[in-house]
Amino acid sequence: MSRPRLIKEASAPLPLERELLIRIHDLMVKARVLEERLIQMYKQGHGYFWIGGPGEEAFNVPLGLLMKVGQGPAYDFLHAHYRQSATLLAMGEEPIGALRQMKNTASDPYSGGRNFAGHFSIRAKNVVPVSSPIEVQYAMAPGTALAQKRLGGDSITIVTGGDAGTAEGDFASCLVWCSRPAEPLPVLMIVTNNKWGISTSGAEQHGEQRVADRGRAFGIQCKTINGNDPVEAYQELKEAMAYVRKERRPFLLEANVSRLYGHSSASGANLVTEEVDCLKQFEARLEQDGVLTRQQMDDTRNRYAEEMAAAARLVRDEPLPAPETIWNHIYAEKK
Amino acid sequence: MSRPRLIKEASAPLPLERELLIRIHDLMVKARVLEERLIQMYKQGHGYFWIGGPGEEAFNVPLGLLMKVGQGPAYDFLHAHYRQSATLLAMGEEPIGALRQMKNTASDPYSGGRNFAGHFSIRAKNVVPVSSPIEVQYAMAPGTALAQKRLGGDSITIVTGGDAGTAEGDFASCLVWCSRPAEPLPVLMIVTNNKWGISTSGAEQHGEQRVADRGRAFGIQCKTINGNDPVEAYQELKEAMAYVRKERRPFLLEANVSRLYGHSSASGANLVTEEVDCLKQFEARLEQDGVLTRQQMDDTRNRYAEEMAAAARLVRDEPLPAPETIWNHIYAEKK
Amino acid sequence: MANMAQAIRMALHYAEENLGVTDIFGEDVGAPLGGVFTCTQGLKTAWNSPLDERGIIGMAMGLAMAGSRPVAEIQFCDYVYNTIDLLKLAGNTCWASNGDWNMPMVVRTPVGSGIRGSMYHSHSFDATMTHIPGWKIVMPSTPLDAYGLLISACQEPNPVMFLEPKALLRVKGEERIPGEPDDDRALSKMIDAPLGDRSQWRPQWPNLEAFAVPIGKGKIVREGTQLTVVSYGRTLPLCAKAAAALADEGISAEVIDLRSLWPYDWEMIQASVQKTGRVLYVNEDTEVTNFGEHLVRRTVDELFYSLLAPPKLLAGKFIPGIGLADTLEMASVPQLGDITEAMRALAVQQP
Amino acid sequence: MANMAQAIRMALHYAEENLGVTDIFGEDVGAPLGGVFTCTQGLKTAWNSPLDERGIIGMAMGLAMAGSRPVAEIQFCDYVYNTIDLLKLAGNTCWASNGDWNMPMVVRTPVGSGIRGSMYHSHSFDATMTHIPGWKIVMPSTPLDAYGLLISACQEPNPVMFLEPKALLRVKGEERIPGEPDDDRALSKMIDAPLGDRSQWRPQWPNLEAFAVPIGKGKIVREGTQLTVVSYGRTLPLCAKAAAALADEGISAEVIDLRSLWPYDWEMIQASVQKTGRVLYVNEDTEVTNFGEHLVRRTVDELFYSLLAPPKLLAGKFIPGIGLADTLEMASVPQLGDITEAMRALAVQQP
Ligand SMILES: Cc1ncc(C[n+]2csc(CCOP(=O)(O)OP(=O)(O)O)c2C)c(N)n1
Ligand SMILES: Cc1ncc(C[n+]2csc(CCOP(=O)(O)OP(=O)(O)O)c2C)c(N)n1
Ligand SMILES: [Mg+2]
Ligand SMILES: [Mg+2]
Repeated sequence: MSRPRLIKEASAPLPLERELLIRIHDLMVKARVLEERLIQMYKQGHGYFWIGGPGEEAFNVPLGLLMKVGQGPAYDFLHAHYRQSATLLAMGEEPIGALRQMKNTASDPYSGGRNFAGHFSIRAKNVVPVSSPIEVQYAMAPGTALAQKRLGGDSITIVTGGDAGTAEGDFASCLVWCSRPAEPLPVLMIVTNNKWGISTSGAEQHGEQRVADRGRAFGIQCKTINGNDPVEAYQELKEAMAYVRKERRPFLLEANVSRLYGHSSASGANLVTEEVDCLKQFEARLEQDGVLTRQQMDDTRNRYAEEMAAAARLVRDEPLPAPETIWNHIYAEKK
Repeated sequence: MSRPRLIKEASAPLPLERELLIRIHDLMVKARVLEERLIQMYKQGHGYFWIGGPGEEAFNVPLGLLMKVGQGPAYDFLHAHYRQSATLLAMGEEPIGALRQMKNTASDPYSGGRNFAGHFSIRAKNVVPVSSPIEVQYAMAPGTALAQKRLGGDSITIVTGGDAGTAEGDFASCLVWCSRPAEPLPVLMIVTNNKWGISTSGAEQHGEQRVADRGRAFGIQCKTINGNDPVEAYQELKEAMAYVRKERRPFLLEANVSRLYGHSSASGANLVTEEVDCLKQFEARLEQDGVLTRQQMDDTRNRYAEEMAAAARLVRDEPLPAPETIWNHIYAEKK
Repeated sequence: MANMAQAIRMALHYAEENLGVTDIFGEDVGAPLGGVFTCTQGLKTAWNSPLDERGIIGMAMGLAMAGSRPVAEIQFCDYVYNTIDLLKLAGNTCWASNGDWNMPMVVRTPVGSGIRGSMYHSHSFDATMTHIPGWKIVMPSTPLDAYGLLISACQEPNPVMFLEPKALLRVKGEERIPGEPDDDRALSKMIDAPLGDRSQWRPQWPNLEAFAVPIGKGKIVREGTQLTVVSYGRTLPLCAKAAAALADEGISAEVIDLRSLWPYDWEMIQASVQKTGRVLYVNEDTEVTNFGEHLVRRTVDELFYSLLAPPKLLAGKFIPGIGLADTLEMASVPQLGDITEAMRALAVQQP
Repeated sequence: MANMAQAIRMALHYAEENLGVTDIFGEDVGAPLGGVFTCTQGLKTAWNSPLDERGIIGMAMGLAMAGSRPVAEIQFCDYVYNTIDLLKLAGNTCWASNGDWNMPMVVRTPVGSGIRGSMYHSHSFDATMTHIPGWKIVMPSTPLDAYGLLISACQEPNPVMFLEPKALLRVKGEERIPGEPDDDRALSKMIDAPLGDRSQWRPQWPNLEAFAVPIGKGKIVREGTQLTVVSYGRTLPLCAKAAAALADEGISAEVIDLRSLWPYDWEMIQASVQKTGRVLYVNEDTEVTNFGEHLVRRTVDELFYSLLAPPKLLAGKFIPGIGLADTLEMASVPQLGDITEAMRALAVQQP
């Protein structure tokens, strides 16, 4: 069991290379601006429903940066939930796809206008379709991991979900299936703990001090980290991934994160001011350490805001899928 | 966390009162003879399927003896699986009912000839119907416990199942629901670990050192005991029950037991000689301690063997349920 | 008049006060939210559960067996499908125990399309549910029926599945619920939770009266002579609307709101079909192994020689989901135009 | 000839060797048992899973998405009902991703009555399964069809549900599986695991040949002119037997083995019903919201004016389970006598 590392004082210099810090910041801003644009689209009637990941960028960006992106079992698989836009951007995805899904246009690259915002699916990048039912991704993750283990190599399966969802049996199934003595599996199980499930506080429902402790009985390495700090997230993810890649065994990582715009558009999608804003906090530190100036960071934000606005205008006039397309892709054709 | 008690040396005197030891022995013999009779009925074609609990008597008898038997939430509830005959006898059930269920006669008091052997159901004693699907009882147990907690008093809910079944999500659901900070529940969760699920050894499938450890993350008291020793079982059950009765909180108890006739008639129902026979072991100790003589114990066994044989003869000629009774009891009538 | 969500809330309040309901629970059912559709706001026995549908159904079963009276909620029926084994168990416990045990529990869950809910907030559940023996199954299409059926459900000694057509939850009724105030806004002030902080809020319940719609009884919502339309839930008001429009074309359709799916009012259907000789069943579940097909089968089984035309089913397309885009949802489940057309075609069909 | 369990085993062996099947797994599927019905004995990619049906289906889905070819087993279909959401997900993944992903996985599970399996080893699964879009569903009634359909299933890019009528698993076939030895006992010696210690045992596989029964094609097992009987699984041989008996009474029945439930061979049914004017559908799932009702509905939808009598369904009684006692099982699902009677009644029915 690796001992908890001492959290660096805010005054200590940032331990990642400058270029990486800037890259992380850039992606965090990009993801935040994307989510804000999606919320705006919803509020302006250009989409029926919003759900997404503002508040999780500090964790999700490093995750995407550290993944081995490609198609098939030689690359990492991502079984994500619906707050993962920052990871997708860090994996190289263009934001306009998310806007198209929000507007349910025929051009939506993830579902052709069929599924909700944030429900990514990219076979070419091993992003398994995000589906709305909570926690089912934990039941499937051992399958992609088994194929990876068989192949050899160092690719891994990453599965993410929220804290409330760990009450579903599938979370436990994943623990069991990943730690079978006959065949331990290279799965990085992630729980992004924002302390809420819609309106229900985890404090009433969960007797666990830390969700991550649930791995211990199975001999699974586990850790709880501050997911609001991108530096800690990067380092811890890197270490956990290295372990899974090398040992071909599971790791359970819990990241404490914020839910900055509430659960979804169903709960209003308004900014929650009581929660830690990871981006604000990170920017303060970047400025303090002289990595970036306020001006530079503002420029970045403005540039993305303009880009997203332009993209949203483009998407606005794109056609919806035609009614008869409901009959397409019920089955795959033999190749 | 209570510290593991030192297991008494076999040479130390038995720490329970003589009368209780004799009562436990009597019930263990009775249960064993019942199961042997059921197996014989199966082999002679007087039943389609046998499954039951020979090898678990040392644990199951004390469990039944310690229960608060009666109807409704003021009494203990038992959500059992299919190896619990010894518990039922210890709760005061007559063995002929089990024979009737084996022979699926109309007179079967547990299901009217509808369900398999070992599938008890007695509303008057809070024995919830045993159903074949593994582990569902763990999903229901929190419900009876909540009603009991509301009522006040010291009644508790007991739920039992096998080791392999803990891989089902319902086992985890029970841990979650019993340990909710908003409403912890008086549930004694029991796992009888015989190290097998049909033909599959737990060693390949379960990464847990002890199943009981799964309670720890939830702050649930937990312990693993030797279920082959009726004295240890009695004492540990008593302690665990006292905790649940008083604290109104869950306890997870794992008992290591034997599977003396294999999984069921589907695997032959033949005596397995490699496993510890709790009854033999206990008898040796009773004899050594001068609690009972070999002769006395043989007499007990012979008496029960005759009783069961007589009961089996009686049951043999009882009628099957009439075809049209399939329409009975689809619904309960309003009272 | 109250909308259906308010009617459900009032029925649950009535049941808490008068019928021994002890637990109203599910995900986000308790304070502060009171249900994603507001159906459980302000109820004294409402509480929030873990995010675990199997746990929810299991909890209800345990409570029912211990003599409590639970009303459990599955937030959307789209999320009930990992509990089918438990629902089957709840439905067979009385039978399996040869009548020894029973399961007085109610499960409520919103069903159907109509809110652009995409693949996982648009499911229907009537087909899957009607295949599970041992349950009673109801699905109101008006607030008053919702009120009366839920009160009946809370008096049942058997498990009852209460399906809430989500497209109708916010539609106001045309009939008064016994006890509700005259003024809608007054009612809202009394029982709707305020926006913002609700920690101090308590509802003021009107003086509600007993009113039970018996399970198993349909309702003729429009009389007619030339064809019979049988529906329930979201599509029922569309059928009524279509019938009204067709009356102008001189087509006289009788419209039956089935309300109870199991047991259902066969006598009512039978009498109507014997009169009209033509019957259209309408629902929005996918059309293969659909409950409407059961009704068609029974119709040809028992009324074949009374039929003037083949009995028809109009249901959801057999595709894997309802897509988010408006175009997709509209094409996937029956809309007003589809129903009108199907009725017209049936009315005029000649061999 | 091989029985159905052996045929399945041989098809799986063929698929491991030739079709890229990588994982055959489930509870007790690997050594030493090789499946509770022996269907997976001696297979090189067979392995034992934890006791967790959701994990089994999830594992299959993950493997399929990663380019492996899994064949998962649910030990009895009675235990599949906590995975319906996952089956739905497997069936909608291609559609939800607009064709980006597909799910080449096979799930095998024994179904139906016939072994005095009581409440939880007697379930049918055809009604529930045919309501789930995106799957192909097959159910053989002979060893050769089991062999050929399983080979087709292992070549499918889509999820396939392979239903095994457990009453027929030990029945020997009347047709030779391409490659199986002439002598049954020789076959048994080669591929059946010995009793007792099996740790050293290895099967000797015959030189099996490719043989695929296309999914979606039925089979006329007996030609006839006066009525059509459509069935599958356990009840199919009973239908054939009944038809043979009725032939002596001068009643000529055509018997169709549907084999594939989805997609199914409507052309074959249609042609037969147009010829006979009478049709009886037989299966043993409970009869409310039953797949046979879909077939009845389609029949009246498309063939109403060709019918000489109402189309009939003979299915399992709508009760919560199949009871253990012989009397109960016999009364709950169609037996030979019931089928013969239903056929006779339909053949002679006049308005
Ligand atoms: C199986 C299932 N049940 C219920 C829902 C409705 N639902 C959507 S999100 C959510 C809360 C999820 O909370 P958590 O797992 O903590 O993730 P978070 O949204 O907080 O990131 C619920 C109950 C669902 N989508 N799936
Ligand atoms: C949900 C479910 N899946 C599969 C089965 C088939 N089955 C019956 S008993 C059993 C093994 C149970 O093992 P365990 O939980 O260890 O209990 P034991 O029989 O060893 O006491 C299995 C797989 C079942 N009854 N229910
Ligand atoms: Mg959360
Ligand atoms: Mg076991």
